[in-house]
Amino acid sequence: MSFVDFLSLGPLITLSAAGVATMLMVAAWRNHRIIYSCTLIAFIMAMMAVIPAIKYIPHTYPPLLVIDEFSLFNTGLILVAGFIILLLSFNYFEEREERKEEYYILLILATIGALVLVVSRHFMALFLGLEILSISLYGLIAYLRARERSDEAGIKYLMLAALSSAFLLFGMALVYAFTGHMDFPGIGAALRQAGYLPVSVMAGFGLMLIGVGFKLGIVPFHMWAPDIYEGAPLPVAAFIATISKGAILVLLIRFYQDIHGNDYPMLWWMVAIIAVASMFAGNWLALTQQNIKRILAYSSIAHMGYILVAFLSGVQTGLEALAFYLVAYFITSIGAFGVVIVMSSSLQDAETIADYKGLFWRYPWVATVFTAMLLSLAGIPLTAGFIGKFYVVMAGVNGHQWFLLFMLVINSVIGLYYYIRLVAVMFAVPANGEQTTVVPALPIAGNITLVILTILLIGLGVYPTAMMQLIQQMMRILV
Amino acid sequence: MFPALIPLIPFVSALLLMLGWKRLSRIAVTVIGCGSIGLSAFVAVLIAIQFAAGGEQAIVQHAGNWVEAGGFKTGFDLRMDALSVVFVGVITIVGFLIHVYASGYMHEEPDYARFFACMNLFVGAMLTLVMADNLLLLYFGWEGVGLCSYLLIGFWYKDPANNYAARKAFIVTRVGDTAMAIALFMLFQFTGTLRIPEILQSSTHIWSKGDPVITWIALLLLGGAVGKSAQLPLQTWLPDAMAGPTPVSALIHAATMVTAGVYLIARTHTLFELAPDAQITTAVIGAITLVLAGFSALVQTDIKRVLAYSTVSQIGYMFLALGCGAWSAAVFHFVTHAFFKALLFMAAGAVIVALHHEQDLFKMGGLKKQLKGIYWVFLVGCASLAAIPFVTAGFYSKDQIIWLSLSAAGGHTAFWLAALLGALLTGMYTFRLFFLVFYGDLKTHVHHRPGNSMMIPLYILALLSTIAGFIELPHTLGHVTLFSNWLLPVLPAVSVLHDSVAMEWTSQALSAVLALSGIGVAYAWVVWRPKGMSDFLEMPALLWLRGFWSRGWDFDKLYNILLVYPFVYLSRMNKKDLIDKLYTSLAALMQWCHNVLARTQSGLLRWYILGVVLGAVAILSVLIWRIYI
Amino acid sequence: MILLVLILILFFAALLSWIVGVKSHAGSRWIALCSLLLNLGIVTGVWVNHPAGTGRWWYQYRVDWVPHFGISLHLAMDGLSMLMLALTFFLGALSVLISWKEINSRVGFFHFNLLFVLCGITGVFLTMDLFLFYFFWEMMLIPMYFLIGIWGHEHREYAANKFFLFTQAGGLLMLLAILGLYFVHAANTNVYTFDYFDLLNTPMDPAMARWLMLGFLVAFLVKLPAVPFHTWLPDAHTEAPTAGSVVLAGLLLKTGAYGILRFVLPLFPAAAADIAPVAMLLGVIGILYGGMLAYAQTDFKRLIAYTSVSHMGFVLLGAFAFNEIAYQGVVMQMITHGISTGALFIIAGALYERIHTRNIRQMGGLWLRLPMMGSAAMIFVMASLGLPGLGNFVAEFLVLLGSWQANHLLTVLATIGLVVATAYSLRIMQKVFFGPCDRQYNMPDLSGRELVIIIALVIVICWLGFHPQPVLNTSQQNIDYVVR
Amino acid sequence: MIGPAFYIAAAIAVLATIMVITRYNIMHALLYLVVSLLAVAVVLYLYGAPFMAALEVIVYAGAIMVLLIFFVMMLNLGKESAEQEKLWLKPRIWIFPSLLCIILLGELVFLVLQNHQPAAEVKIVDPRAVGMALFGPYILAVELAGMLLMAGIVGAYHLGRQKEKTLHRFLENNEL
Amino acid sequence: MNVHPTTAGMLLAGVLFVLGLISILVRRDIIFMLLSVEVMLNAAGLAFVVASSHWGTADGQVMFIFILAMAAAEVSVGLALILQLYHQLKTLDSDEAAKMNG
Repeated sequence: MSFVDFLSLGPLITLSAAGVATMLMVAAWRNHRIIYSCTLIAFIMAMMAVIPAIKYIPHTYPPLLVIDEFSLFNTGLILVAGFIILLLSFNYFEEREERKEEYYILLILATIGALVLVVSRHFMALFLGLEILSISLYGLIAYLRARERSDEAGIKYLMLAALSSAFLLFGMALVYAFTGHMDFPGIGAALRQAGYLPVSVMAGFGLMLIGVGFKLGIVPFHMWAPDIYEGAPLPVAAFIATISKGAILVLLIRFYQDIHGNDYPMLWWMVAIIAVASMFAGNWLALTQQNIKRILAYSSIAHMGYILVAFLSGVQTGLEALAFYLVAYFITSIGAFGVVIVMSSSLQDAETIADYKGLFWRYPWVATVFTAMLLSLAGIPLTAGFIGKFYVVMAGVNGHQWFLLFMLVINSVIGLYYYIRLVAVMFAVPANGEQTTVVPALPIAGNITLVILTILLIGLGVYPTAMMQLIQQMMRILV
Repeated sequence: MFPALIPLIPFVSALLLMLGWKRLSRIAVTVIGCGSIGLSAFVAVLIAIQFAAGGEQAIVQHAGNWVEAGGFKTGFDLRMDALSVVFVGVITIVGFLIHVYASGYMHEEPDYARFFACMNLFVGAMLTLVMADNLLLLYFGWEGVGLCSYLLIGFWYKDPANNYAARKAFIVTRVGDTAMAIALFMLFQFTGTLRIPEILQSSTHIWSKGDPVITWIALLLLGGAVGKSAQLPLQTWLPDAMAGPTPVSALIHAATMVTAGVYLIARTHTLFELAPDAQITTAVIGAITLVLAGFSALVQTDIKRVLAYSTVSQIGYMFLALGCGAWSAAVFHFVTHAFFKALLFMAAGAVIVALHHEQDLFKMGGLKKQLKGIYWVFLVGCASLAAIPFVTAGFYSKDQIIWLSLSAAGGHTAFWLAALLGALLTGMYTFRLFFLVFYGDLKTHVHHRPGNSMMIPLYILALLSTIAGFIELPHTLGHVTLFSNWLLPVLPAVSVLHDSVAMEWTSQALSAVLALSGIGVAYAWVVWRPKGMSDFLEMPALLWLRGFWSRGWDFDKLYNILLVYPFVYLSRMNKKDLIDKLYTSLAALMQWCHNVLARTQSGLLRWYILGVVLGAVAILSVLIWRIYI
Repeated sequence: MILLVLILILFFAALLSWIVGVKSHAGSRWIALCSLLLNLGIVTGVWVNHPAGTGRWWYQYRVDWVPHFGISLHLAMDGLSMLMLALTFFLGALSVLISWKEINSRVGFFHFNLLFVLCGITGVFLTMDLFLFYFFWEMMLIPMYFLIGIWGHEHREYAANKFFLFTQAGGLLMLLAILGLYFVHAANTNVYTFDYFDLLNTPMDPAMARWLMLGFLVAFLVKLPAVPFHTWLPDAHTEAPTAGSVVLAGLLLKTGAYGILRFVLPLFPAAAADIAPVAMLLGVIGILYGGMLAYAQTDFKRLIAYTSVSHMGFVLLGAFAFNEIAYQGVVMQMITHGISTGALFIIAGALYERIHTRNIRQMGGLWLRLPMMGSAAMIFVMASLGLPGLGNFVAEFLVLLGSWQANHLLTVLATIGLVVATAYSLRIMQKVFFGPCDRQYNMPDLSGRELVIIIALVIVICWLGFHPQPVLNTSQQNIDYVVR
Repeated sequence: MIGPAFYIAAAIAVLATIMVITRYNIMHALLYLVVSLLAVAVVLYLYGAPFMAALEVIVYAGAIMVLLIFFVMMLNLGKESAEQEKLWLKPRIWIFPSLLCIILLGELVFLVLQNHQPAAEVKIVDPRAVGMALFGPYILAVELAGMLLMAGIVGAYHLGRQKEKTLHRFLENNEL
Repeated sequence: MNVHPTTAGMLLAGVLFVLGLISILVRRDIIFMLLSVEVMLNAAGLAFVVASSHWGTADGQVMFIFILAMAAAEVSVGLALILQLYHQLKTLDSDEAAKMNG
């Protein structure tokens, strides 16, 4: 490994080292606060390690990894998101679990997995990244052993993830068997050479789609999402909703670009059907759901559908839109989960809608943040979500995907209903003598995090230019 | 002198009364209410004199712009010409008399100020109507009088029946107004203006005689006119409008507003001359209305409804005249009718007040002795209405119409016969009313005798009802044509086809005989052999016929079945808005989808795995399908 | 710059009144009132001494916002915008006044929302950038949603949701159309911009133009609202608090009409002309259907709401008649409908405060106790049925006069709508103020504050009825461009 | 190369796997699985991957299966669970999923058979080449695999640790 | 009969894969499900080795090793989880683990 390799892989190496170090520390001396601080420092260092890497992009580490603008941008995004989730985690675990230290190791490992996915250009890296992520997540989801549902969630996730991994592997094997390559550009080149898409390779892609689709939580591989969101600790749910899905999406884009997916309408068809189905299923399922975590799960299914519309537009704008949407979606989702986290008491997560009744009149600030997040999910102006949706629609129009856009519009309207329903609940005037069961913890760190997220949300909603320029630059190189 | 002052004074006074409804004393209200009309009348007379002396075609005052948009331009332009002078004069003078009468009649009314505010508003609007130089301003007055009519019919708002009557009046006339509005659109489309003189001037260049466009325009204008003037087929509102206070009936529903249609047609006579079909339609409508309303008047039991039907019938005469091209005859009948019908209404009102708000004819009777003054003025009114030869104004005006309906260029024997039949009916119902009220046994106690404020206007009107006829005498009787000469600059003289003195004599004699025989029949019916007559009238067939006539030939029923019930039924049916169902069922569909999908989220791991497998099968199937099939 | 100030004043006043409202209700009210009056003053000032000879656009202001997409903060004011703004601030100030006693809970937040809606509406009327337009278009929904959802009547949430979903659905279609236009323009000229002036005269093929136009049109038809997209309106109007109903009926509906005049017709003249008969037909259906529904209602506010459907049908009819007279009528109708319907809602609200019902079956004979209110109601009912001398007559007459040139049959049907209007309008008076009074009410007639509101409205409606020329002249310049 | 050895091994593998999925008793199933894995190891060998065959035997059949067997024995799942399993495995339950899976198999087979690559002999990749690849270009992947195992260990460590209270109840109920 | 070796190997892997799939679908016992996943993973590994032999590259075999590692980690975490679940539910019936739904 050369020096440049080292610098380029800086974030990954930093986190890996931190993972090992924290494990050793846990072995030596358990102290939540110290481990927490160390993890925070590790994340900060990893983020800083992104900076020197910029100088050497694009850098390829053959045959496994590639570090270019796109992967670095997403590395940064994932690290920031992880950092924010970390900020929200301390109080949550402090109150709930006696052994909290392993959480941080697993979180670091899961983040490593996501980072590997982001930089991978090879089936092997893909597989390993995915599995690091998955296996850490098994532990994370079932982390709160005192909670009845976490085991159930863990086992469901485990079984389905293993199953989908098996599909993914079999698909990869098919692709490998009939192209002779496992690195993305190699596959792309082989397919180009063949001049068409062999059916068996096609089948391989199809099976891989199952593995990827499972992680993204898109129809028909979405069914785990609500149960896992409900059973997992809230920060972990936020992690699954954002980092895990984001990393896979990044991978998907890279793969698709490298194999020149746009040349093969077949692929487009498969993804398009899934996208439409995801939008409808997600929104319909969320319609009268009473559990906030499940609503967020369903909404994320639908959002993946929207993102796929951008993906399918087949134009440069689409990828830009996707990246921007992803950023907005990260902020919004973490923000929404953050609100649920700060609203939860040490005894119980604030997960039913009833817990939020009249929230605005009790905790106006939290309710305002939540409203902002929900409106962003719904794509209402002044929020990043609006610009994101705008960008997606723009990409769709640019790519003349009128049918998909029409579906998107219909679904946005359906989606609005349940977002606005939540908002309405928060602003509902509580009847006299009505008491909510959950007494929110409202930790300071959590509140500060929410402030930052809200500022980001509205900042991006009002002045998206800087972010757009960044994204545009990065995407130009990818295509 | 500004013509604008004439309508402005009543408007201002109405505004004053509205704003000061709480603070003004009764006397102040009376002074403002009656005084303003008096002042207006005075100004009108001055301007009329000025106009007569000036010898101009018309005095036009531009009192400001109103609407100017994209080539459409109208202003508040008021016009005094021969025709307006006649109408303004009648409106202000009769209006003033009625106001004075009303100050006595409404003496005990708590909402005294509101009453006068509305009345003055009405006079203002009516004056605007007849003085308007453009059709939009005319329309303004037209709708304004409609509003006031509505307000005054429903003046005693606590009784729902009054409100229904008011609403009916407004809506039915609005139907006519709508037609008129369309006529306005058409006129603007073809002439590019709504100024009446310009329209009249250019119309002859634009359209040839009988052009379908002008026929349509004329018919639509006629539609407006029949609405306002309660002619067939929109006559049904007027009898119900009697729910208002009697001075209102006198002013609005007898003397002035209901003749607005006559004014409109007279004003736009050039258009009607260009559209012979429309003109014939006018005459036919007039003829039929006057007969039908005459029959209805014959069997009414409510004193005011008799008069109302008689009004409809008399306006039918005017329409007949208009339709025959006898413009000035129509206007002349308007003048005399205004006098004697106002007189009759007010006298009837006095009777009603005297009998403690009793309106049923069959509960009256024998009042001759009790109400001497009223008896005499009533007699004058009735005589004039029934057109007793030589001494009454009604004779001269109506006789002219009867004769011209035969002899004028647009005349026809059928019209003439209808007019004669009308004359007979008029005599019958008028004197049936008269005899029923004043002869026979006293049935209701008289509790209140009208005071001077009520009686003096009656005397004046009685006088006018008598002498007004002498300004226009037929060939056969002196041949005075003061009135038609006066109108000549505006309304062309009637073109007479059969200028035969002998025939005119015959016609006059016939109508006189018929009127007198009508009176005779009425006398026989009510005074001489009441028993025998009533036995005869109790025959089942006749009984039904009486009911039929009494209900106004069941036009109400017809319209209810054809228009009102379907509309109300449809709107009630659709109260919840059927289209909304579309959206709510859409929402229900979404809910259904949710329910179905929520079932799949069973929480069972195997089920989820099945989902994945299904997905796998689906993906591969799509693949195979796309490639091979 | 002054245009930005108009928006910013409202924006900051909104925030300020929220903050102040925590401590002092009166303070919040006064801040809201003063900011609106200030804006009204500015607009009136502009109206009276706008720079002469600058052509159609009195003021323009432009700053890049997202240059990446060709989005700029482009505000401009012409006669049409000015009139709409004057209406906005006038009705806005009245809305604050009518809420003075009615809203007693969460006053600060109420005024925040109210001012925020008005801020959004101001933006809609001023912006000349399609992205920004959409931005403001959506921005005004949320606070409106709160106004209905928090301070509304019994079924407020249902109504608020319905309102929100309908307008959003329309809005999203418009977004598609905006973006379609953006790319069509870019494809033809290679300039990526959302600027209104650049997008005017974009050459495009007719089929494309039709679809894009439909996207815009549907959004505006929903907002207008035209049958069959109207069903959100009765619910929203009925359930909203009085101020909400006034803003909805008086202003929000106007944004739809404004959109048609500002965007649909100029951007797609040919496509709009193609669809004109259908649009006019929808307008006529709206007139008759709305009137018919209004006649059947027993809820006072719902009845008024359906009259809005009927009246806005005239706007649609006139807008697609393609001649100047009709356009002038449309502009007039937008203003006068705002005034007259707003006034009726205010009366309904005042009645509700007194007798706590909106069911007209339970009313009757109220004239006895409330003669002043009755007279006011009479004036606005007459306005609503199009009595000459009141503003609505001028508007409707011009619309019909204009549309007659375009389509005889539809105009005749629309004119029949006047008869229907008479039926339902008079029904209001009859059921509410006339008839026997079976209950012993003891309630005050209009208070001083209410009197001020009503008199202001009466003066304006009469002024518009007798002397509409200033308004017509102001909109004239704009219309010359539209008609071409 | 595709000779009798392959067919026999493949047949054993498939049959053993069928036995695995039809057994009621988990121990039996596990043992059949070991057989299946051994047969697969033969196939691997035939396909020129002797090192993989060895790993299959050592790691899969040896380590992982033993872990499972040990686990099953720890939980002491005996007759009861076999009975239960019998109850659950009714045709009504398995027929539809099996049909579905067979459709899937059919599709897979169909798609794989569409391959028209020229037939090539099996190439033997000796352990040295594998080692060279593993510690050459794929060294980073090996490190990542280390991370993977670390995640597995930490996860298993955290989750496997028994909660005192639960343990107590568990002991109580099972009367060990 | 000239059987394409790669195809034959792939078919074998496919059959094993689907057998594992059937098992995971019809079984309710969680340990059985875990077992079935292992069968499927093994089948995928086999497919890699077959492919590797077709191209004569080591990549497939390297992948096989990683699959082994992953399977081991999977099983260890899985068993730990199953243990927890067993403590909680007193059964290995996966249908019992369905507290969350809707």
